[in-house]
Parts: sequence; C-alpha cells; structure tokens
Amino acid sequence: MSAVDQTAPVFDVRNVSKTFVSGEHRVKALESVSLKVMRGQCLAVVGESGSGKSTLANLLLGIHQPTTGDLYLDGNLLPGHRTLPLRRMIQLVQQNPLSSLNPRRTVGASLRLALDVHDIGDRQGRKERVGALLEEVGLPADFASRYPAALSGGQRQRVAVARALACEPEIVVLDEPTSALDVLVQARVLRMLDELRRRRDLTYVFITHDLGVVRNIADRVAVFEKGRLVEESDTETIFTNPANPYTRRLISAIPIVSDEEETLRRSLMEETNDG
Amino acid sequence: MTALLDIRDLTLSFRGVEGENRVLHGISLNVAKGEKVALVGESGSGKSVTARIILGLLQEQRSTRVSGAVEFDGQDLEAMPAKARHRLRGTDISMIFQDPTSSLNPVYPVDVQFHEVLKRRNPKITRAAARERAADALRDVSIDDAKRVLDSYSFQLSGGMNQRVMIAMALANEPKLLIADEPGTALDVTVQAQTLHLMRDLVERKHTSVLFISHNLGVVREFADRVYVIYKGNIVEEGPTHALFSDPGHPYTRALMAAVPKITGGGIPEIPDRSESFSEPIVVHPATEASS
Amino acid sequence: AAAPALAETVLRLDEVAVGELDPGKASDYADSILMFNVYDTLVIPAQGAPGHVPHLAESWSADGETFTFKLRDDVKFQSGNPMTAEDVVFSLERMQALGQGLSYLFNVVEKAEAIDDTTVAFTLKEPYAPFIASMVRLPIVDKKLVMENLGDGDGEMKDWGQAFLSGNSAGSGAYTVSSHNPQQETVMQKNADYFLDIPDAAPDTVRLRYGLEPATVRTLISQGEHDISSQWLPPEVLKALADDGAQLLTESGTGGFYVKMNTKKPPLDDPECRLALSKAFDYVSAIKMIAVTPDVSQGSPATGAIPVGMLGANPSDDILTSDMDAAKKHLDSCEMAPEDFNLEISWIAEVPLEERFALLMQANFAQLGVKSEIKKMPWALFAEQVSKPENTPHISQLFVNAVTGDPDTLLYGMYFSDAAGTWQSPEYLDDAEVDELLTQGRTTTDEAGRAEAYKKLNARLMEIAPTIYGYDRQSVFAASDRVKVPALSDPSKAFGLDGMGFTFRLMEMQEGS
Amino acid sequence: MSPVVRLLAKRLSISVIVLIGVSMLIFMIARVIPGDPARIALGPNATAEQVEQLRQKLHLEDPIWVQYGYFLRNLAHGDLGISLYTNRPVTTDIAQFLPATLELVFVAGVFMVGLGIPLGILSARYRGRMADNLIRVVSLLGVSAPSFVWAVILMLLFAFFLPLFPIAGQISDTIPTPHRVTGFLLVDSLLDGDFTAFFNALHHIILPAFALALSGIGQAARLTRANMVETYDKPYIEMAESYGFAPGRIANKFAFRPSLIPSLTIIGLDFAAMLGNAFLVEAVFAWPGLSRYGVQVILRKDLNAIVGTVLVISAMFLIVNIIVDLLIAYINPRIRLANGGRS
Amino acid sequence: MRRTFLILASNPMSLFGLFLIGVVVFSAVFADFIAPFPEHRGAVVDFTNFNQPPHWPNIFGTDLVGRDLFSRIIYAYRISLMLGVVVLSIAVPIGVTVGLAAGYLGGWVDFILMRLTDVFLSVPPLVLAMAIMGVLEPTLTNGMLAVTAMWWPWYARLVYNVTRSEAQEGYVLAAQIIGASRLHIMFMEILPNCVPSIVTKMTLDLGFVILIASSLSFLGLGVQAPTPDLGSMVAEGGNYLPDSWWLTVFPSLAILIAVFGFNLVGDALRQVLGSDQ
Ligand SMILES: Nc1ncnc2c1ncn2[C@@H]1O[C@H](COP(=O)(O)OP(=O)(O)OP(=O)(O)O)[C@@H](O)[C@H]1O
Ligand SMILES: Nc1ncnc2c1ncn2[C@@H]1O[C@H](COP(=O)(O)OP(=O)(O)OP(=O)(O)O)[C@@H](O)[C@H]1O
Ligand SMILES: [Mg+2]
Ligand SMILES: [Mg+2]
Repeated sequence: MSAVDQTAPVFDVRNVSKTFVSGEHRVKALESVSLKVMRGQCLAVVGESGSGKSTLANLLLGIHQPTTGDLYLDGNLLPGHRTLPLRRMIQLVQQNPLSSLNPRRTVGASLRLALDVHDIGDRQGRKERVGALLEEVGLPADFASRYPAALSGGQRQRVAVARALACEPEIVVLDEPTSALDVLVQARVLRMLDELRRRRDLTYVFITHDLGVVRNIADRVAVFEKGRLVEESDTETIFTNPANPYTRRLISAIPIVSDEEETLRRSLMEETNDG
Repeated sequence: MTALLDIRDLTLSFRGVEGENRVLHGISLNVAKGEKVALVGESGSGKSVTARIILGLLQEQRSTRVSGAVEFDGQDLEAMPAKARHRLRGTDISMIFQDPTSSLNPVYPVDVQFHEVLKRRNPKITRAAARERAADALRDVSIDDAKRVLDSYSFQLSGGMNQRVMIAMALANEPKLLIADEPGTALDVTVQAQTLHLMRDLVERKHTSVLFISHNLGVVREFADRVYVIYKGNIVEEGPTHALFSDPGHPYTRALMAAVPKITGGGIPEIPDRSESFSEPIVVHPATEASS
Repeated sequence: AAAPALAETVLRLDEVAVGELDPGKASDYADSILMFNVYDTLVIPAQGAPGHVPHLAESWSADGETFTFKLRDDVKFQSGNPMTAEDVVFSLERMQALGQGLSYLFNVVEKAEAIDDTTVAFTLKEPYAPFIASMVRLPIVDKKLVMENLGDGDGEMKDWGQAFLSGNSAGSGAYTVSSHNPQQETVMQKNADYFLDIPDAAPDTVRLRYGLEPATVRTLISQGEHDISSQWLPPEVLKALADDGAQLLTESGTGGFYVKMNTKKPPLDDPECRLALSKAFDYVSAIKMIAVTPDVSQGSPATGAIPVGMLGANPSDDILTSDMDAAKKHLDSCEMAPEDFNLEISWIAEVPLEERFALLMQANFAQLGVKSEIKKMPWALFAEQVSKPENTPHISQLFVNAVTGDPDTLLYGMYFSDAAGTWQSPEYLDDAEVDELLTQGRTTTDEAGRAEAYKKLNARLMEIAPTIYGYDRQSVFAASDRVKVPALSDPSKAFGLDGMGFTFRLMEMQEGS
Repeated sequence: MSPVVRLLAKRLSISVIVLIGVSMLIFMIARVIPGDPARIALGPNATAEQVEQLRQKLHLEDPIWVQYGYFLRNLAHGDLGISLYTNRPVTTDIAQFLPATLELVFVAGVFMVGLGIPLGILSARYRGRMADNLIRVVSLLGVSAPSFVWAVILMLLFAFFLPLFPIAGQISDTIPTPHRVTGFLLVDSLLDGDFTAFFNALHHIILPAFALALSGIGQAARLTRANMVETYDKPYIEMAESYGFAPGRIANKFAFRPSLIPSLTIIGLDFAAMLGNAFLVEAVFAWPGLSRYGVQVILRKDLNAIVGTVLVISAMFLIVNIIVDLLIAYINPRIRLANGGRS
Repeated sequence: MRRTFLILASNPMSLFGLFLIGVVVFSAVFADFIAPFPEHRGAVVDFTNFNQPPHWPNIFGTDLVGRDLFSRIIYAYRISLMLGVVVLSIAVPIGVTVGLAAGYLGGWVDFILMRLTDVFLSVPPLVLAMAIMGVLEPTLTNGMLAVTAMWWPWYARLVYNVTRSEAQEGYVLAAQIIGASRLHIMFMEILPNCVPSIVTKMTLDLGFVILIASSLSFLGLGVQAPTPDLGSMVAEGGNYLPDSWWLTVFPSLAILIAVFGFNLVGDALRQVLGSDQ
C-alpha cells in the first residue's frame, strides 16, 4: 500500500451535471463539474447549503446517476449499477449520526452487516473484527452490544466511521461528518479521522461548510457555489490567497477564537472589499 | 448594576426509572439590563435546562426537582403564582431555539404563528394589524419579501429564513430578556454569521438583555459581553469576554477553545474525553469597567 | 248514522326476517299472515272444530276426482274488479307455473275450469283426500289487475306478474297493503269494501315488522310500542314479558319438533341404533326447557310421530319418555359399537333454541357412551347440504308443521321415499310400508279409513324410528293488553292452521289505546 | 392543475381500478358461497327442472368469465340485475336502503370524530394524570364488547330503564314521512321544512349511531392520544410553551393539527369500515339499512344483490378514503403545496 | 431488559395491565384447577339449575342449559387467546411482508400490492368470511383463516406507511451503500423499526379478534358448542338482556379484562420500544 501513486486520480469526474426534476420544478444541482480526486489525499468540498455538495457525494457513491458526464474510477468508467466490489471500495459517512444508525439494531449488528455482505473473515473472526474496528475508532469493544440511543453523538459518529471502515474501502466520502457535534467532540472525531486516514492510506472526500475544519484536515479544497465548482486548489492557497470572492466570504464567516485568526481574516476581508 | 436575571445556586434533578439524576449542581449566574451574556459548554452540560428553568417550563414537569432562586426583574420566579410566571413567557422573556425549521409549526403559515405571538402582548390585536407588525419585524431582520414569508410554511423557507423568522418573533414583543439557545448551529457558517450580526444589532437597538447559549466559543466571542463556562452542571469560569479569551483560566475553557478548528491551521488538537482538571473550582475574572 | 269518529287503532306485530307478499310464493309464517289477510281462499278451517267452512265459495261438491265449487257473487277485489271463476283458475295456474312456495300441494290437480262466472271445477290426476284442506293454500288473485301489470318475461304470461305482486296486493282480503318494504315492515289498512262485515274493534291499521331482535321486541312491548311478538322469541324472553304483564297467546296442534336422523349414514342406517338414541333422549328436560310459565309452554309432550289432535295421533296421555335401559339394549343390538360413533348433531344458526337441544342430546348420548359433535349451520347452508344424503348431518333438528292442517302435508313430505332430499326430509327414509301407508292416507276418501291408515303409519314410524319425536309444538306469542285475539286464546275459536290465528279482522283492539 | 386537483384525479382513477378489482373478487366470492341461488330462490319444493330453468336464466351454467362479461355489459347500462330476494332490481333496493345506512354511519362518524378526537386531545394534554387514565379506560370499554351488545345495552339503558329515546326505526309511525328526495330523512325533512320530522328522525338516530360509533370513539381517542403524545415532544411545541400560550390552546391548535395528519387515515378507514359492520346495530334498532340487506342477501346467496351491495359499500369506502385524503391534503400544507419546498 | 421491566413497573397503569394479563393467562393455563365445575366446559345439561342469576356455588350464575358460567369463562380464555394468537400470527406476517415490500420496493410492486390491499380492505369482512366458508369446511381452523383474510390488509397499510417514512432514514441508505440485499434491508433494517406500531395495533386487535369470533359463529364458522368462547357467549347472551344479564355481563367483563390488560401493556411497550431501547 505504501507504493501508491500519489499523482494518479482515483476519481475522475468529467463534466458532470445533475438535474433533478420534481413535478414542474427542475433543479440544477450540479452544472458541468470536472474534478479529480488523488489517491491518498483528502479533498475537501465546501460551499453553502444547497450548493450541490451532497449531490456530488451521491454521484460518487452511485446513489444517483449523472444527467450528463461520466465518472471514472482508477481510469475505468464507473457503471450505473455498482457491483459489490465497487461498493466495498467506496464508503460513506453521513451527516446525521442519529439517523444513519439503525436505532433498533445493536452497534455490533450494524458493523457485522458490512462484514457479512462482503464476506470478510470467518464467523468467529468477524466477531473479533467488530471489536477491533470499535477500538480503532477509539471505542471500547463492548460497545458492540449497545444500541445507538445509548451513545452520545460523537460516539455514534465514530460507529458510523467504523462501519464505513469495516468494508475496508479505499475511498471514504464524509458528508458533513461533524456538523451535528459540539466543538469538543468534533475535535476528537476529526483527529480520529485524520489518524485513520494516515494509518490506512485512505482517500477522503470530505464535505463540509466549515473552512476551519478544512484548514486542519484537507490537502486540497473544492469550493462550490450554486452547483458550480468555483475554485479548486490546495488548502494553503485557498487560505492564504483565495481567488474567489465567495471563498473569501466563506472564510470570513468562520467564528474565531484567537487573535491571529482575526488578523488573517481581516486581511482577507480587505482584499474582498478591494475587489 | 441591577441584574435583570439573577440565578442563585440552582440545582436540578430528573427522577427517572433508575433513580434520581442530578443535572445542575448549584449554578449561579446573572444578566444585567442590556447585557449580552453567554453560557458555553459542551453538549449535555446543562445549558438548555437552565434556559427552560428560567422560562418555568421544567418546573411544571412532574419528573423534575428544582431548588435555588431564580429572580427576574426583582421578582422571585419560584415564589410567583404559576399564572404570573406564565404571563412573563413570550412577553418579558422569549427564547430562540436551536433548530429553526423544526421549531416552527409545520401546519400553520408564519403569519398565523406570528399573530399568536403578538397576541401575548396585545390580546386584542387583529389578524391584519398583526400582519403589519410582523412584516415590520421581518424587515428588521433583513427579510425583503416579508409578505411571501408570512404566507409561507416553515418547510417552504430556508433554514436561514426560518432562523430570522424566529428572531423576529422573539423580539416582536420587545422582551426584556432574550434567551438564545444555540441559534444557528443547524445553519451553515455564512448564514450563522449573518444572523449573529443581525441579532447583535437588534438587541443593541432595543436594549434587550440576552442569555446566549452555545458550545462554540468562537461564536460567543463574536457576540457576548460576558461569558459563563459550564461543565457537567457546574459553572467553571466566568468573566468578560475579552478577558476570558485572552486569558482562559480554567483547563476546561482552554480545552474548549483549543477545540475550535482554526483557520490559521495548526492541526487538530488532542482533547481528552475527561480530565480531572475539568472539575477544578470556578475561575472568576474580575469585571472590567461597567460595560458600555 | 255517523258513528263518532274513533281514534284510529294500530296493531303492531313482528315476524322473522322478511315477508313475501306474492301469494303464489308464500310459504313461511310471515307470508301466511300476509296471505290470509290480504287474500281470501275458497274455504277456511272451521274454528274450534275439525273440517272446513265455505269462504269465497258458497258450497262445494266432490265427484270422484272432480271437485266443483260454487262461488259467492258479491265479492269484489280491492281493485274493485268482481271476483269470478276465471280468477280462481288463474290463481291455480299461476301457482303451478311458478312452482314455488306451497305450489306442490296442487301437483295433483290436472286442471281447473271455469264452468261459469260462479262455478269452478278442479279435476285431479288421482284421488287426493286432503284436497279441500289444500284449498286454504290457494289464495285467489285478481287476474285482471295482474294481467294489466305483467312484467318482463318470456312467453305469453311473461313473468306472471311476479314483479308486480312482490310489492303490491291483488287480493280481496280484509286488509289492503298500503306499504310494503320486505326488509322493514308491511303496513296494512282495513278494507272498507270487504265482502264480510269487519267489526269496528278490528284494528284499522296493522304494521307487520320484520326481523326484530328479541331484546328489541322485549323493550318495545314493555314500552307499549308493540302489540304481538313473533313466536320465535326464546322462552326466557317470553317469560320475562309475561312477568311484566304481557298476555301469552298460543296456537297449537299442527306440528312438532323433530330430531331427524340420516338413515343413509352409518350407524343410523341401523334402526336399532336409532331406537337407542330415541330412547335416550330426555323428553322431560326438553319440555322443561321450553316452558314459559307453569301453564304455558312452547310445546307439549309428544306421543308419537303425529301431533296430538291430528288425524291418527295417539292420545295425549300416552307420552314418550326416555328409558336408558331400553336404550342400552337397543344399542347392544346395534351393529356398530358405541365407541365408534361420531355423530354430527347440527342446529340451525337462526334458531338459538336448537343449540340447547343439541347440548341436551350430546349429554344424553354421552350417557350411552356415544360420542357426538355439534355443528352450527345457517339455514341456507343446511338447505344446500341436505340435498345429498352423504352431506346431510347425522342429526338435524327441525320444526315442521302441516301447512294445511292435514297430516298428509306434515308426513308425506317428510317420509315418502321419493320426496327425500328437501329440508323436511333429512332422514332419507326409504321404507315400503311407510310409503304404502302414506299413499293410503291421501287416497282413501273416508275419514275413518284415513284415521286407520295414519294410526298404522304412526306405529310404523315409532318402530323404525327415523326421527326422535321431540315434542308437539305450540306457538307462543307475547302480546300487550291492547289487543284481544280470540283465535289465539280461546280453544273454541282456534283454527288449527298455522298463521290463521292472525286473521286481523277477528282481533279486537281495546278502547283507550 | 393545482396539487389538490391532481391528487383528486389520481385518487379517483386508482379507486376505479380498485373497484374493478373488488367487482372481480366479489363476483368470484359470491359464486363460491355455499348454496344454489336458484334452489334457494325457488324454495324447498321446487322441482329439479324449475331449478335448472332458473339457473339457465341466470346464466349460472356459463363459465364465470362469461357471467362477468354479462355483468359488465349490464353495469354499463346502470343495471345490476334483479334481486332474487326482493324480486326487484338491485338498484332499486340499494337506492332504498343505502341512504338509511349512510345516514346512520355518517352520524356515527360525527360521534366518532366529535367525541373520540376531543377525548384523545384531553387525554394527551393531561397525559399520565387521572383524566388521561380515566379516558383510556373509557375508550377501551368501547372496544371490549361488540357493537351488537352495545346496541342492546344502550337500548336498555336509554329506552327501557330510562325511556329517553325511541327504540326502533328511523322515524315515529305517527309522523308522516317527508317526501323522498335524497332518501336521507334528516335532509328530506329539512327540505320539507318539517322540523317535527327532523327532530323526530334525529331523536331516532342518536342511539343506534352512538352504539355503532362506540368502538370507533375508543379507537379515535387512543389514536389521537398516541399521535399527540408524540407531537408533544416536538420542538415546535416547546417553542409554543416558551411563548406562554395557554395549555388548552397548545393542545387544540399547535399539537392537535399536526398529529391529526397521521391519525386521520386510520380514523377514515375505521369510519368506512362501519359501513360493512353496521348490520348488527341495524338489526337491533330495526334500521332499514343496506348493511342488513347485505347480510340477508348473502345468507340467501342472492348473487346480483351481493355483487351490487358489496360494490356500493366498496365504492362508499373508497369515497370516504378519498375525502380523507383531501382532508389530509387540506390540513397538511406539504401535500397541498406539493413541491413548494426543500426536504 | 431490566430497563424495560423498570419502565413497565414504574407506571401503575402498566403494572395493572401486567397483572390483568397474568390473571388471564393463568386462568387459561390452569383452568382445570381454577374452574369449580371443569366438566361444564363440555356437554353438560342441568335443567334443575338453568338460567340462574349468580349464587353460590355458581358465582357468575348458570347458562341456559344449567352450566356454570364462571367455569365456562375460565375455559373460554383458552380458546379466545388461542384464536387471537393464531389469527394475529398469520395475519401479521402476511400484512407486514406486503407492507414492507410495497413500501420499500415502490413502483409497480407498490401499486399492485397496495391496490390488492385496498380491494381486501373495501370488501366487507363478513363477505370474505362467507367466501372462505364456501370453499372450505366450516371449521374453527378455517374460521380463523377467514378472520386472517380480513385482518392482514390493516397491517399491510400500517407497515406500508411506516416503511415509506423509514426508507428515507439514513440507516437505510447506509445499508444500501454497504451493498446489503433488499431482503436484508426490508426485514432486518426496516422491520425492527415498524415493531412499535405493530405491537400497539396487535394489542388492540387481540380484543377485536376475540370479538370477531362472535360474528363468525353467527355464520356457523368458528367455535362450535359446547366449547366455550367469549365472543359467542356475549353475542348470544345479548338476546336475553336485561333479564338474564349475567349471560352477557360476565363474558363482556372477561373480554374487557383481557383487552384492557393487553392495551395497557401495549401502551407501555410502545413507550419502551419507541424510546429506542
Ligand atoms: N432527490 C432530489 N430531488 C430534487 N432535488 C434535489 C434532490 N437532492 C438534492 N436536490 C436539490 O439539489 C440542490 C443541491 O442539493 P445538495 O443536497 O447537494 O446540497 P448540499 O450542498 O449538500 O446542501 P447542504 O449543506 O444543505 O447539505 C438543492 O437545491 C436540493 O434542493
Ligand atoms: N427531560 C429530561 N429528562 C431527563 N434528563 C434530561 C431531560 N432533559 C435534559 N436532561 C439531561 O440533562 C442534561 C443537560 O441537558 P441540556 O439539554 O441542558 O444540555 P445542553 O447543555 O443544552 O446540551 P446540547 O448542547 O446538546 O443542547 C443532559 O445530561 C440530559 O441528558
Ligand atoms: Mg448536504
Ligand atoms: Mg441544548
């Protein structure tokens, strides 16, 4: 795994559009988006609510099909219907940790599902694996017998991550994985995600609207506004030299706690006003 | 400085099937007239229950036990007859809830709900007059097409719109005290920032006192004059915003502050789940000169 | 002289589910009440005595197989049309053509002829002694009116006026139909132009309600909103009404409660087994069960196959009783061992009383060591199942009565071998001697000879026991004190024909009601 | 086309499909009910040839799909055939008996909604307290005995022991029946301007309607309570409480209406189910309704009448459901304004 | 488990419900020991003591053929409970499967299954029962089949509605993304979340099923004499009101106790299940 080609795109999104038709309304959720996700990287997708972030995630996961355009995985055209091996390769962590876990199944059962479906390990081995997975996301193994209601929000989100990892995916799409959590828990979960990525050599597509989070976890950033990709570059550039006024506005909206942040933000805002 | 709201040694326990569960361990806090006070702490630390006690919502439940004093405008809420306490709600005290979309009734349009709210102050107000007042209030929160919003249902409006509707409602009766329970955690950052600005302007214009509840110190820093930090039902630190931010005294406060991801980078700090030091005694920052 | 205008009197009574207004189809009790009041027959039974008296006919004569009736000339139908011999011929032909209800009574009639306006002659295919008795079941229909109202149908007579007559009356009776809702009620008014005098005391209006629940009747009568109950009330309800002050009316002598055994199904194909069961039946408890008050009961002890008072019946003190020892003896000679029995005792869902008899029998038979199973059947299902011997339950319970008052109409349908396969004959009896005696009973013309034949028949039917003769049935009605019904309370006024007691013109409404 | 109109059109066309399904089902069912309709109609003494003739006439010898074809052809002319039981066209019978049942069920429905829902609201508002427990006990009483027994008990209580209500029928014998316009006595008497008849008919309908409604009242109360208790946990109720709205107003306005949406479907189904179950109550109160007619024709295997009656009852059932759907659309803005929002 | 019990026990109403169910089940199981006249459940007639109001030793009075009503009611619990359990244990799985399939799979499956449900819902139950009786022997077993035929559509409707809303939940999406089969998602993921609604309806239905036996026996289906059955006892006794009131009142009370017990516990169970463990 160490010899990964860091320059080859895992995902290649080529000129993809997605239009939803509901009744008489047509919603252009994505408009000619082209994007590459590099192996082993964390790509942050930011943008305000309704800008098409989740739609992109749904296309990557095969939940929806693009209206026009194509998706390539490792250079191969992704089929509309995902086979089990393809499903196994790409996993999702959802925004709402409460609804993403079945309230009436134990944490263990939810984790076992992935192992059973993909036939990972033997019967006895699976049980141990569940424990190992929980420990990997920083939870005691005996949580396997708990129900989601008996977990805090942060713990639930860790379980959701563990479930995604259970399939041993190469790519994990995280759709606002921490926005329902309080700051302390968010920090813990983010840290865990970061460590996991490094440990397992994962590729992340990290959807969020919080640029503060992005700064600390992402390698590259894609900024969406109303279904269009308005800016894409590496994290450092986005924060020190954002090209797009919308990106600047996003940065300036972040609540800050320290004076150095204040300085950074002020400098960005001045630029905006100039522009 | 007279306190509009003065809470002293408030405790709260819930009686459950597995025995009693103490949630507040004797907290004291006060809010002066025109002051914006923040109450910060992690999820489950007891912020919302405090707010609900101030409104008298929890005392009415049979599974709760409350002790301590809550004084509002010089009157002891506990000693007050239930009716009188009831009368304060929606008039002298109002509250903004965390999740704007689900806090508006899904089967009534905004104007009907606004009308109900306005009737709290002026029971005889007609629907038409209420609409006028509501439209004004909505304009105050920078909603241009007030008419359309008034005729809409919560699910037809964006979260940010709903949040503004809630703020407009909460301020419509010119309350003396506004309780804002994590307004905007459910919104995206840009909208959240906008609403904070709006709220600050409005309360300053109307000299409303605010008790601002949040788990995000960053948000608090933008908004509050003074901050209380609460940890597991205890106030652990208290002081004027800038003093507290420039010199956080309590380990827990420091942890909170560190947890906010910074746009300057620096990685994600390691936050312990629990630390002995979080239970250290309260740190009080002396008030700087009377707030302006 | 103008009599002071009396308040109109209303009589309210009820019957089971539905009233058939078409006289050609009338068969059950409710239909009979309608028929006897809205239509007239050539003869009617004599009151308090055997035999028949002229009614629409003035007189009649029999000559071998020809019966000639002289009709009254003063009878007008309710439509105003005069009643003539043509109408009589039409009525008979209509009945025969429809083939429903009691039309089988006229299967022996070869033809009817109108000799002149007031003379009609019936020619029979073979001698038939009870023919005069059958005439109480030939209501005379207004031919002209019917012909004017023929509905759709094939042939010359189209539907024979069925559509019209199911909702309208075309009779000459003492009462005219003012409204008829087959499910709810039929309302009748006194016919001012009736050819006989109707006493003033007779009710002006009669409301015959259908399908009332026992509890409803119970309440209605107690509240003074109902006058005569149906006979189908359970004894307990009748008793409760009597305790509340209602009078009890009775009508008796034409039928019985019969427990019929399927003689085509083992083990009941063996007379010994049947005899064992009929000896085991607890006749005394049966009578107790149907007692309403110490004096009034829904039946009296049976003495044999023919109810007491009917031609060929045993004397009333010669009652049947259970005899366990005899039963055991019979059972010993029965071919099948008692432990191999599994008798199916059916009861008709619409008659709750039968459930109790089923239980009684089950208990009685159990004393012999005979196992049985109880099976509830709605009437329609029962009527369907008895059409084949293999589907017919071992034991069926039926109330059967002589529709004309003559034993022939009671027994022939039940026991004649060719008549098997109807609801009346779930025995499927096939006994040459019984057939012979039944034929003798209907063809012998002199009364004494007939009595002799039926006596023998009675004895034979006891000997081969196709049936357990439960009790002689008596209909009991609860009535308010607003009404007096001599035909149902004074034996010397009784007609001895089911339903005839409800001749409204003979009833008296009490003043001040 | 407004969403409501679209909804109505969709529901109507679905109902037609369902009705066709019902007609096929009932057509088959009617033919497997035991008993030979011709034999039952002709009586026990008819000869085999007569039975055979009638069977020919009724097309009973044809394959069932051919019979169904005849049925559809006649149906197109509004002809449901002749009832063997009343010897009248089935349509005449239905026209005569249907209004009585509809009237009864409608008034029962008014009781069910008018009593059941308020009881449910009270119960939810005082959940866990004495009033709640009492209402729960009372509403279970309603479902613990069949409507037949309730009918008898009510009749005894309010007509026998305490003669407050009339016992049987739709209207007193002494009162001239209003001109038949709609067949609904309550409506016809009003059309005649005859208030004596109106109040008399109203007086007659109360007990049977109540007996019929009892189990529905219980169910409506339980359902309303359950859904409202859930609604009480919603954030918007806490918000209403924080504004100090009166508890009664919160219950009746803010909590009730949202929780009505899920209960309404079931209440509607219960309401419609009364159409088929009214026969026991109709029997006790001598109510000349269609439900009772239906049972009679089933027992007599009157094929045309069975098919006709069941079709009419099913159609009523579907109509009630459509009305309920429209009501829900009216109450629930999400449906009324379909596609207007996010989510 | 402990929590479930604690919640049940903490509410006097549900505790009372548990007690009532206990009484009913105990009666059914130990009828032979409780009933003062066990032989009266069968073909016994006693015309020296029939139709009598409550008196010693017939504390609930005697029926129309002289059997002890109290003993018969005790035994009737057996058959009534059996009836309820059997009917529901057939109707519920059918209804649940139909509802799940229609709600989750959608499209044509939804259309066909739900229209079929509508058809069955809109045909009056009695007609359905008659039809079953026509094809099959009128035995108790087939009677139960008939009740089942009229019962499943209600569950189909209920489960359909719940499924439609549950299918929107994140956990369903999660299972799909993992690649779980449709069967797994329907039965292992969605079904457990329908359980509270199903349980609530089932506890209420148990009483209805007991009552429906009375309309069935009206048609000759269902329980046959002399086996005691509460529904038929109530319905038949109704004819003898008000005079022989004990014939109706005691069996009705017996049904009430059962219905009541199950409902109280059902309410509490809903609370427990609904509270996500
Ligand atoms: N299934 C769908 N049917 C119709 N419209 C849809 C659907 N899914 C998304 N949309 C629309 O597409 C647009 C983009 O939605 P999307 O969920 O991708 O936004 P987002 O950036 O994830 O927002 P958020 O931050 O609120 O999650 C929105 O206008 C949304 O209403
Ligand atoms: N009705 C209740 N019954 C029992 N316990 C309760 C109830 N409401 C709140 N609690 C408990 O009280 C504690 C404080 O809750 P509170 O809602 O005040 O937290 P919070 O600080 O507002 O958290 P958040 O940031 O998640 O809103 C929690 O441990 C919670 O579990
Ligand atoms: Mg999204
Ligand atoms: Mg909170």
